[in-house]
Amino acid sequence: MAKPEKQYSGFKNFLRTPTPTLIGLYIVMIIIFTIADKNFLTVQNFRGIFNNFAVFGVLASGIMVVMLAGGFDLSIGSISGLVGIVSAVLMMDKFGVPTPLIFVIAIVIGCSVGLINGLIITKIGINPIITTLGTLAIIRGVCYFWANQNPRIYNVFIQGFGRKFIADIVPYTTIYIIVFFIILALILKFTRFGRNLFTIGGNETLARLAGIPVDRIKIITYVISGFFCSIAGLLLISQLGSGRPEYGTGAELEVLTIVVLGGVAVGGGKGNFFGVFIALLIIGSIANGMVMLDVPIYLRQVVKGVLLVLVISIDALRNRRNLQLY
Amino acid sequence: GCKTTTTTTAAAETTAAAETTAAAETTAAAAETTAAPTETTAAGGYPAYEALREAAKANKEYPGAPAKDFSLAFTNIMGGIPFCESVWKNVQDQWKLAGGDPNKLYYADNQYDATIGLKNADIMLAKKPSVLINFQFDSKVNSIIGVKFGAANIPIIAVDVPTPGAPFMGVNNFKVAYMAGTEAIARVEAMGGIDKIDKIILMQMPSGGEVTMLRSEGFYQAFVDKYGADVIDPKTVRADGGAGEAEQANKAMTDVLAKNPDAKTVVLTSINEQTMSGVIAAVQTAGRWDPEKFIVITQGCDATGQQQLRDGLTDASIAYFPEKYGEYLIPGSVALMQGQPVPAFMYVENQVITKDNIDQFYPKS
Amino acid sequence: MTDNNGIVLKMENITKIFPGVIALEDVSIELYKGEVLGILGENGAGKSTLIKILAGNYIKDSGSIYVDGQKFEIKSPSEAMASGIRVIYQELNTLNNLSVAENIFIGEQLVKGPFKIVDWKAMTKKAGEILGSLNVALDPNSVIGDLSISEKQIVEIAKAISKDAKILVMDEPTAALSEEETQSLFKIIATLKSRGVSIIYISHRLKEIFQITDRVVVLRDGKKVESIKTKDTNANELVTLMVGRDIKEMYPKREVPIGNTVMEVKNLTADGFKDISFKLKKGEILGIFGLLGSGRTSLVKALFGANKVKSGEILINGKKVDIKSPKMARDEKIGLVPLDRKVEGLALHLGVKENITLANIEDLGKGFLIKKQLENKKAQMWIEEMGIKTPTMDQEVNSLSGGNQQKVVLAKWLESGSKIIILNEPTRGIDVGAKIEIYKLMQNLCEKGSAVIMISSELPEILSIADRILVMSKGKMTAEYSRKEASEENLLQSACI
Amino acid sequence: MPEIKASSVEPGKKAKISNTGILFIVLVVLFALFSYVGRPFFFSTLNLVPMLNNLSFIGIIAAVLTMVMVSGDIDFSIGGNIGLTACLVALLLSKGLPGWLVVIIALCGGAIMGAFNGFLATVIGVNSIIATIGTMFIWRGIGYTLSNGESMLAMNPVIDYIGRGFLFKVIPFPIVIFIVVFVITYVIMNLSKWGRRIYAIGTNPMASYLSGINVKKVKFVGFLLCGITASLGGLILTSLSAVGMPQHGQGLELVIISGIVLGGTALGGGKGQILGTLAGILILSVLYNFLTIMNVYYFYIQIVQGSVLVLVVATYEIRQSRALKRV
Ligand SMILES: Nc1ncnc2c1ncn2[C@@H]1O[C@H](COP(=O)(O)OP(=O)(O)OP(=O)(O)O)[C@@H](O)[C@H]1O
Ligand SMILES: Nc1ncnc2c1ncn2[C@@H]1O[C@H](COP(=O)(O)OP(=O)(O)OP(=O)(O)O)[C@@H](O)[C@H]1O
Ligand SMILES: [Mg+2]
Ligand SMILES: [Mg+2]
Repeated sequence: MAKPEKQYSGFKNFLRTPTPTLIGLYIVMIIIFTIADKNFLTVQNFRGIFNNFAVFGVLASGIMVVMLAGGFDLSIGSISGLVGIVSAVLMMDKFGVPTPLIFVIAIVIGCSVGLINGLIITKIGINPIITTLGTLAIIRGVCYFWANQNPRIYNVFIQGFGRKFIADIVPYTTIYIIVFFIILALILKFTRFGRNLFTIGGNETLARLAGIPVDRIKIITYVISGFFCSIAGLLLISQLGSGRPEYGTGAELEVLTIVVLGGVAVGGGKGNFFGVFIALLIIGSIANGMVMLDVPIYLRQVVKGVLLVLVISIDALRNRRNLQLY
Repeated sequence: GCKTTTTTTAAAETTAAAETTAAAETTAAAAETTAAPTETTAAGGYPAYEALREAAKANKEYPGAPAKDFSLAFTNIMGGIPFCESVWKNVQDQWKLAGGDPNKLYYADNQYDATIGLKNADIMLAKKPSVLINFQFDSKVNSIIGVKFGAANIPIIAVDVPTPGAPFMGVNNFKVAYMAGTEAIARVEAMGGIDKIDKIILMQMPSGGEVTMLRSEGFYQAFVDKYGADVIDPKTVRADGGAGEAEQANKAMTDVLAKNPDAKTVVLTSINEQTMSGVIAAVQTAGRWDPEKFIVITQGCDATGQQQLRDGLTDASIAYFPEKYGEYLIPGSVALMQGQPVPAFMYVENQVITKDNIDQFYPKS
Repeated sequence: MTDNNGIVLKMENITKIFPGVIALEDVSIELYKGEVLGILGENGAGKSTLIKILAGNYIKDSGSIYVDGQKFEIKSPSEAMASGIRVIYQELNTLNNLSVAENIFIGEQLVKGPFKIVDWKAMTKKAGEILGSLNVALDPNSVIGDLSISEKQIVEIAKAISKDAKILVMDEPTAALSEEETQSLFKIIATLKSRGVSIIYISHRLKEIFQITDRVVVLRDGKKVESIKTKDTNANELVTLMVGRDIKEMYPKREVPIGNTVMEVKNLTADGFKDISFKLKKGEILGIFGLLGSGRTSLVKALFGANKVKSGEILINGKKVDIKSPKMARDEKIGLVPLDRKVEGLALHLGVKENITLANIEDLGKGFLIKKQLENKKAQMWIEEMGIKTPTMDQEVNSLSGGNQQKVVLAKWLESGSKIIILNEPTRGIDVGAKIEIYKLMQNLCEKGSAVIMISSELPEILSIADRILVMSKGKMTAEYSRKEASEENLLQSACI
Repeated sequence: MPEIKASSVEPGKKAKISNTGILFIVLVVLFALFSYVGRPFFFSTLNLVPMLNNLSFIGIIAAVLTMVMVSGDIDFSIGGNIGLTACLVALLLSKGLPGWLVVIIALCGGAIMGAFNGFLATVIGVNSIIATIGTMFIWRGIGYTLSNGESMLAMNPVIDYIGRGFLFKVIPFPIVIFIVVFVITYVIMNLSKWGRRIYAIGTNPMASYLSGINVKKVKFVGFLLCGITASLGGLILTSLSAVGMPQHGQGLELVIISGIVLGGTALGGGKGQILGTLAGILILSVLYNFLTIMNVYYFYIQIVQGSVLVLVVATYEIRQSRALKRV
């Protein structure tokens, strides 16, 4: 066999992803914020940053799986809101549901809604953005059935679930995110299911022709997303100490921003968890950095937007060579 | 104090004039009336209204079912929030007591959104109610609503946020915030004076518009009046707590705490109880929660606020008594329906609620 | 069951109707164990439809399918695959973001251990072996997106033979392959055959049909016209069967008077090629020959403004031009019939009409608006002139057969009034009838004063149609032959320098 | 040689009754139903005219955004644009600038915002979803900064006329703008050469580029127009409310996109009809209006609107797959 002309390595392929740009940018951000305020580069601050993006990180895990397979899920914020309010209500004295059962119910709710999304998308064949735009509204509406309840969280376990630290340094939530990301990354790399996601996202027709059970896998991705919404919902009520029907509102846009920034292709078939993690750090640090820099409240949105546009523009320019002609 | 009188007939005229000047003036008035009486309207001058108020306060059927042949529209500032739900519930109850037909009580939810507020006002106008109770977050947007209803000769009662040319019911945001500030100052003094305080953190809601901003700026003003701006300004931190919900406030507080690692004694206020619940959770998570060193004063004292007080998380809350709003709004509306004058300002009696007196105002069920 | 005379597959009375088209009508075929069955037919004859039904990709309207004598309702591709049917589709089916190895094992990644962990090492190794057996130098780790169309085709073949199949279907597998690669494939086919695999082989290249098939089924307009042993027939007979009439000449060449130079290229350099110079004259068909990756596509894209020129110049009618975009190329009356018509040539979900007028929207009316009658008239004219088979001019191009799609692309450039037409492998995947039509069209153009550049890998075609042939190798021009001087030997020799 | 028929059917439409047709039937049915159930309030000029007024600024943006979406892009920054425009208008008026000049400046501002989006999406080559999410923050943030978070009265004869004036003393001016914009976009998309390019690009940008269409230019102009229209929408909203405030337009992007999608526009580009968009936003608006008249709580309205979105689009899909099954 002749020697191939082009040799490939994983590292070369890594260099083509937006991740290096993101890492570079994050380093610049760290330098600027650290110069601006000595309190930026501290354990205390990073604990906070990590806890602050915990919910987004968990939701990102799910939406990423969905997006890799070419899907989309705008209902994540609503699903986590629903899980949160229902779990919080069930924890009230008048119901007194035991903690393990709360987890079970939360997960069942999240996964069921995910399943419904998946069924509508695959069996009826509605575009996922539209489906979940619809369910986003529907589920949020349902959350308000409990608007008059006013559950506060006294359950010590649930309280600790999203708030505690290991050795007063590492937030539990960070462990969750890292564990989720690693498990998912392994699943993506080392299972047929994971590889099939890339195939489906890359070219659905091809996947069908290759005999991959496309519909079933797609449904599973929405269930997975629903599962992570459950965790996120529990994290929300844990971190906020109460349940409210509006929790998680607008999360979809934030999470979408994060995963796309992290290099997940909107059409599917492309993305890695490392990039998403860096994107989480970047988005998580922008708000924090602006507090550190004492940017006036009204200007913060501008700075956030400018940073976002900057990051993606740099990445686009860096990949100029791969840029399409049109 | 300022006691402008407005009658139904005058209402139409003033609203017509509102287009040009009234709008700007009334917002200014909102700030001016800081000095307005703490107690509600003085008796006399509004016999019809006063008589109806008696029945309302007693929670009894109004004599002669005066609302029987009328219709009433109510637009809520943000449905789903405990505060607003309480207002709405009391309006419904009182409407029934006044003999009103529940089918003629029109409801719409303004969703804290001026665009929706306008849309709802138009829909309400199409239903030609006898009176509109307008609860919408931006006083300037209210001026155009006032003009439209004025043109249709439908009187308005504004709730919490002024509607130019219309009688006002509710709280004076600036005043209440100032009260909260005064309440905080008392605790600051008890701790040994302002020098002992590291930071004064205002969890704000920029997207709620200027009236909402008064809820923290009034608080700030009380501190400035007491200690002077040069002492207060360096201690003051303004944070964007998002849309009046716990989530964003929680994140913002986490960042503020990290920025100020040495702040141990802290004065906290926020625009509503939900926001504060997120703020407190952030302090707890950061491991910096110390009820002795955190002076937490909130505003509203809705169900969430009551629970926070009972749990010892907050030190005091300025009660707005949303569950009593209907006791003013319905007598006011009915008086207007009857062509009787109502006071220009129907302030609720704000009350400082602490752990000590909470059971007196909100008996445990 | 083997008591049916070694018949592995039987498709009986298959009918399939698309809106406005009867793609298959009552077609029956049989496939024997260890046989290579060729399916021949003009574009749109229904070949791909037949095998898509076999593959579970389309559901037949009526008829029955028997595998090993058992009646088999194929409802999905996975069912077909489970019963040992594997297909190389006419359309490329590779995933650009993934590696070669992964593409080969799509849906059937090699796994190990009780947890079915994907075994990357084994996949890379096995992929290397398969590619080796095809005699190609491709790194299994390379990303498909970086490969050329022919390399992708090889990956497709590797994919199909990666797992043992009972029935292997190949729909024009060699359309994008070089001669050498084609021969490697044939060796593989022979091996598979000796192992008892049955193969259905679809191609428009009669030479290949004669080289490897045992039997040929000819389809015409969705009907089976003949099933015949390969050794009992000849090219003329097959062509006549396919077209339904006698074909006198495969490569009709007319002498057209050659005029002035219309395009002159001087020392052109860009990504993919270096220092190319040539002249193109009015009335001339200039062929460009070269092996895979020799830089032909890069060159024509640069001429067309779709690739950035680094140095050198282009003169049109003696005037220096700076073509920075396809739009400018079009305005210089240059048209390009691209290599991959579905990606680069057609808006697949628009109608035939819209595609025909795509490059000349400006001329659809005087001002801002489109004049509908004018557009209909134009579309009608080209559909008739080019013989495009379509139920209506509003039919989505997507549903046309490959040859008809190619005609639409050509019609697009003729409609825009191109005087210099560049065709990149214009007859790839096109049947004899349509090929001849395209050759004729090219010469009609020349007669009307146009000039044509034609890239082709098919030696007989380029030798008989081109007036002059440039040969490229490794991005450089290595030879130029007139029609008389050129021969298979010297072309290949110059291409391998 | 089969007979070639020229049918009058537009590209992308194959069924006998188009989806847009169905949508209009749904609209008429709903309208009749609501007029009956919501009597006497729903079917009255007092209700319907203000409804259309309040719809006007959403409608014109939806029409132009449909063009952008058919070409395969999206613009999330429209709401931010509205907020910024509203603040700009109020600020300039407070500085005593004449109304006509303020209108011109506001529209130029919209053009700049649109051009910037277009620049990011075409010249830099950034995915338009994320680019415009970024600029959405920027525009709104600038609005907040300009106004210092305060709402400002914006009254001036010219500005008043845009949202509250009447043409020929009877036709509300926003409705005039609404109709004009829809007619123009309809002509562009269905009858013009430009529209053909938009559909071609949405269907296959590469093939369009290689057919000599200036893809970047067409896309850029789409964003530009979208920016201008959004600021025109901002002007109308400012006039309707007599107030310029940075919150104006918050969350409108999802409302508008829902309407467009309900109207049958595909998110990947290449498919969509201006009339469908018209029907889509009318349906959402009529639903809201009716349900509010019926005193329905907002969260129920949300549930209904979400369900309608899913149901209607499900109908499209089922119709299409039926058409395929017949294949
Ligand atoms: N999905 C489809 N929808 C509608 N018509 C179709 C579809 N697929 C194929 N057809 C039509 O069916 C007929 C047969 O097409 P098919 O692709 O089977 O031809 P083919 O023999 O493979 O041609 P080629 O040699 O060009 O590949 C053609 O007229 C084609 O237009
Ligand atoms: N933009 C580019 N940058 C760098 N190298 C390129 C570029 N485009 C092409 N090449 C390389 O230049 C060589 C010539 O490619 P080209 O596609 O022109 O060959 P070709 O002979 O036309 O191929 P085909 O037979 O498929 O038509 C290839 O090795 C290719 O990888
Ligand atoms: Mg305390
Ligand atoms: Mg075919």
